[in-house]
Amino acid sequence: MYSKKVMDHFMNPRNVGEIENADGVGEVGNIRCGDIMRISIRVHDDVIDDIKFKTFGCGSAVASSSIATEMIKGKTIEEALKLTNKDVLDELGGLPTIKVHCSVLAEQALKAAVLDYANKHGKHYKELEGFSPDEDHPHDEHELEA
Amino acid sequence: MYSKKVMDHFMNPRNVGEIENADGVGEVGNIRCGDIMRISIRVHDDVIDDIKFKTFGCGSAVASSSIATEMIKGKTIEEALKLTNKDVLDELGGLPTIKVHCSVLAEQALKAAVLDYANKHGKHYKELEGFSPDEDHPHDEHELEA
Amino acid sequence: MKPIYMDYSATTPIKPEVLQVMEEALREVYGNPSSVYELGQTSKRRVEEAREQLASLLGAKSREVFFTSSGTEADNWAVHIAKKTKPGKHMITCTIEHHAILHTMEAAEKEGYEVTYLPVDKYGFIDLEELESAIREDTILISIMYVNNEIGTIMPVEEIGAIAKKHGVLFHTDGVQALGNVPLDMSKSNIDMMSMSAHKIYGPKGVGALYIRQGTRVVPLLQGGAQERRMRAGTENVPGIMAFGEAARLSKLHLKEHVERLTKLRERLKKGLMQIPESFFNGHPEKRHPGNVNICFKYIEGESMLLLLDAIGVSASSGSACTSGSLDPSHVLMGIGLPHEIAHGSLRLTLGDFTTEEDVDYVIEHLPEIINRLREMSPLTPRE
Amino acid sequence: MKPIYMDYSATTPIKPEVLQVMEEALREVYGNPSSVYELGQTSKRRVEEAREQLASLLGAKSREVFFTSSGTEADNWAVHIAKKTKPGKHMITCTIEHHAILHTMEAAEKEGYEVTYLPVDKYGFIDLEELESAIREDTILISIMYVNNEIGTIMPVEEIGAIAKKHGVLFHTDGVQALGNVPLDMSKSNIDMMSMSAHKIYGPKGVGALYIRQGTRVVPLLQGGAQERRMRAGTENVPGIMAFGEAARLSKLHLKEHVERLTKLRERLKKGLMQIPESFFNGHPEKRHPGNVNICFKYIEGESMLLLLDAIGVSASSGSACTSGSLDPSHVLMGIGLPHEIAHGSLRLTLGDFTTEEDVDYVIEHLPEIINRLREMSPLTPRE
Ligand SMILES: Cc1ncc(COP(=O)(O)O)c(C=O)c1O
Ligand SMILES: Cc1ncc(COP(=O)(O)O)c(C=O)c1O
Repeated sequence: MYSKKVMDHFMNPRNVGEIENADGVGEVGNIRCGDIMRISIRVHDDVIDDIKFKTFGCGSAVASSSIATEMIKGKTIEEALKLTNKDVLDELGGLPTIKVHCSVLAEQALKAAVLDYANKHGKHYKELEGFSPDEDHPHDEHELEA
Repeated sequence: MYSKKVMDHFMNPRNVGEIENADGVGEVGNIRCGDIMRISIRVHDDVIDDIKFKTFGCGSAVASSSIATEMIKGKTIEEALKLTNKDVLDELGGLPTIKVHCSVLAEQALKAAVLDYANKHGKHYKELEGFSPDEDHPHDEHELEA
Repeated sequence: MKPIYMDYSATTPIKPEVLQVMEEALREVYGNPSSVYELGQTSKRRVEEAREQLASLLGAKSREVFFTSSGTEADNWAVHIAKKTKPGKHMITCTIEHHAILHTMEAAEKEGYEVTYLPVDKYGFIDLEELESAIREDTILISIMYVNNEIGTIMPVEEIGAIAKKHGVLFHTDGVQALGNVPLDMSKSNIDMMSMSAHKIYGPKGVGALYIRQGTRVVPLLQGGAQERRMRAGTENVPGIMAFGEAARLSKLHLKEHVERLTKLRERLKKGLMQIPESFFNGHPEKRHPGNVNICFKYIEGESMLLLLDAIGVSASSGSACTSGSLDPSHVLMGIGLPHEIAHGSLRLTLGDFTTEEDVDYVIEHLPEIINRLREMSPLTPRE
Repeated sequence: MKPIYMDYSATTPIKPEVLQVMEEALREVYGNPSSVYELGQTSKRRVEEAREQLASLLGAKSREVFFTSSGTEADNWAVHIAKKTKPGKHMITCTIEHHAILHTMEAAEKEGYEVTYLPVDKYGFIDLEELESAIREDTILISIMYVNNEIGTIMPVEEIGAIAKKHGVLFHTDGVQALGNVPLDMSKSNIDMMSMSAHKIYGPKGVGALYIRQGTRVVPLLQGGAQERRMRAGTENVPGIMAFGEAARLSKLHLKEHVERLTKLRERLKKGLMQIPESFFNGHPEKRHPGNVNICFKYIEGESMLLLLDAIGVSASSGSACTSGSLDPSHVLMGIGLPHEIAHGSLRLTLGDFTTEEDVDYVIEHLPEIINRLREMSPLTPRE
């Protein structure tokens, strides 16, 4: 089902936990769908110098959070906001179609954490315009054209 | 599919052929259904002292004709007219349900031969009242109650 | 690492005796049962012997057993029979049926049928009074499963059948999980039709059967050749059917012992796992599949649990095998009233004839670490 | 007495390579492909490999191949897809289709569909102009078989498909007898859907497939679990599917040689048997299944011939395997215009990869005695 890379991040997730007195915390997902991700960041001179995650979810949710935090750690906020779910997918070596939304969740959890940081610190990032962490995201479609 | 007895009569049919100048000949069945039986008899003092058959048809049609001729040979006409398809079936040790009509055909071929004999010789048998060798006989039904 | 298979309700390995029958058949019994020659007639006889073996496990007549390709096909067929032979547009089922019934019912709704989905209580039981009052003039079918595949609950099918009979309504039960796990005697039963599947009783995949009580009107779902007394077309899967027959024979032989042994193992496993804090046992404590343990662990998600279990050699399931590929929480766990956050954390361990006490103890020993690890990673776990 | 199997169109023995794949799978690949753990995922991968193997024989994409339980199910499903995805109430087929299509069409008629059964000429070909003028505004499906199972005629399916395409009508072909006997390249074809069956290409019984061209709307016939991309429910027959894959692989590997070898044997057999007086060769001389010889012998009936052939070790058929259990003359032979008395005397000998020249010569040597014997017993044979 999952690639070696996904399984590695699931079995040995990087950056699990919660930052005490984090500069920004974002939580996305919803319990109906069975995935919740919380990312906390510490920001120093516009650089995300620490990032941790907690995830309730399937293997690919855990792996997506893990790899996203690894990709972001040490990056500037500007750089971090460029991260898309596509980058997460690529870095993981792909996910099964029905699990692609997990990578979306990782992107969004990060954005939610940055938004929280921005709100708390009076910053504004144009990449976050229109972003709302509470939006629901459609799951896989069930119709088929062969 | 067939019992040993049926196969024996099919593989080694008794009384195959046609009696020259027979006293009575009956032919029943129709080509649509794929069975035609012709039975010819020689009658002497009300006794069927010779009987032969020719059959176009499946294994059970041949076996039914064969065993019927064997059962009848040497019997009086009265006795012969008592032969039912049930007797043929019993003697054969049964036939598959969809083949039961073959035994009916054997009964009828015999009756048709006797009728021919009766007509030609001015005889009357009350067992033959209402008998018509050209009637069509229903095959197996295809509806099912489990 | 010894592999420990605990997903017998998803599918079973094939028993050696069954395998032998099947392998011999694959090599030698290759004639088409519709053929006139001996090779074909041998196949036909073998199919009929298998039918007798399955009928004997059921306490039914051979002519009441029709082979299909799966439990799913049997379920679809049963609904089709009701639709085509009964006048009326209403059917009754319950919310925790297998998808083979639920999705078939939904397809019927699109065609204009009305379907009542009876709710179930926390054990998974329907309310018999509610059932009776749901019956209408135009009700053509009641379909309630015998044993639930996720939570293992054994439904009161005889009582349900009695109500159906009283009102002259056809009663079908999905018996896929019941066969081989519950003593059956169709000769004394109120069941009109029952679905079965070989691969749940140590037989091969791709063979099932529908029991249809004598006197019930039957129409085919699959149209074509004259197989199965013209009621189920398609060249018979002779080796599969023979293997199903052998599996049924073995099941009949060992049923009592099988149930007793599994029940003991199940209770041992349950006791061990219920030591884990914030765990919830699902289904009825006694009226359940002898090998089924279904527990929800709070704050964690099922698939992660399965992956970590797999990593230590344990094959298990979260919800049904069919649902665990999806993201939705199991409709069965939702049906018995669990909230989402608990339903997502379900683990189904189903034991079978090759399960040992050591297997059970291994899981009891190692599951707590897995639960802890996932709870530590979960944003839902309350902080101390 | 060496058994001589000459009924490959009814079903084939399994090839040793296929058997090996299947036996290994039955022992080891028992996981449910829907399961998360490795054992299940292995099964899933094996199913996908088999899909690729079959797709490769077809010149199709893997995603265009859906496994079923039989050719019959594939036929039923194709008609169902047309009914459920296309607006309109008219379908076109021909009089000499397999019952899996004919009876499905008849069932559709009962539901209110109108069906045009195109007649065929003496070879079994439909008239393409007649086909085109039968197409109506509300025609939803044209279903014309690829290779006839009784008389072996290969239909001009690409021309038929072109006409269907021109009018925007879905085109299905029953390819059960074509698979492995005719070179196929779906990537360049006008076929929208094609039915197949494993047990006709040295694979096991109980597995089939439906090819569905990408872009075609699909709905399931069997409702239930999410298998086959939600389009065909029921736990996958993993060993059967793997064996089908292997059979497809072998078929692709040997197709050219298979066709050439069988064609030679067929011509030898035909030449030998046509020496018998009052014999009529059925079907087209060249555009036919490489292993199919179908001859009618006047004045005699098919089943008797089969029984006498069986007695000398030869397995053969009279009409299709499905019809030979019945009493009706084959609808195919009637369809090509034979009168009853000739149609009843048909013999179908179908050769395959285990048939030898000696087998063929044995039949050529012994059939005349059998024909003579039956003709002597027949009341229809003209007296000298
Ligand atoms: C042309 C044709 N279509 C359909 C079928 C049905 O295939 P199956 O027996 O796999 O259902 C057959 C064989 O019996 C056939 O020859
Ligand atoms: C209760 C129940 N019904 C139906 C089915 C479907 O059976 P099959 O996979 O043989 O189609 C299953 C198993 O998957 C089941 O557990």
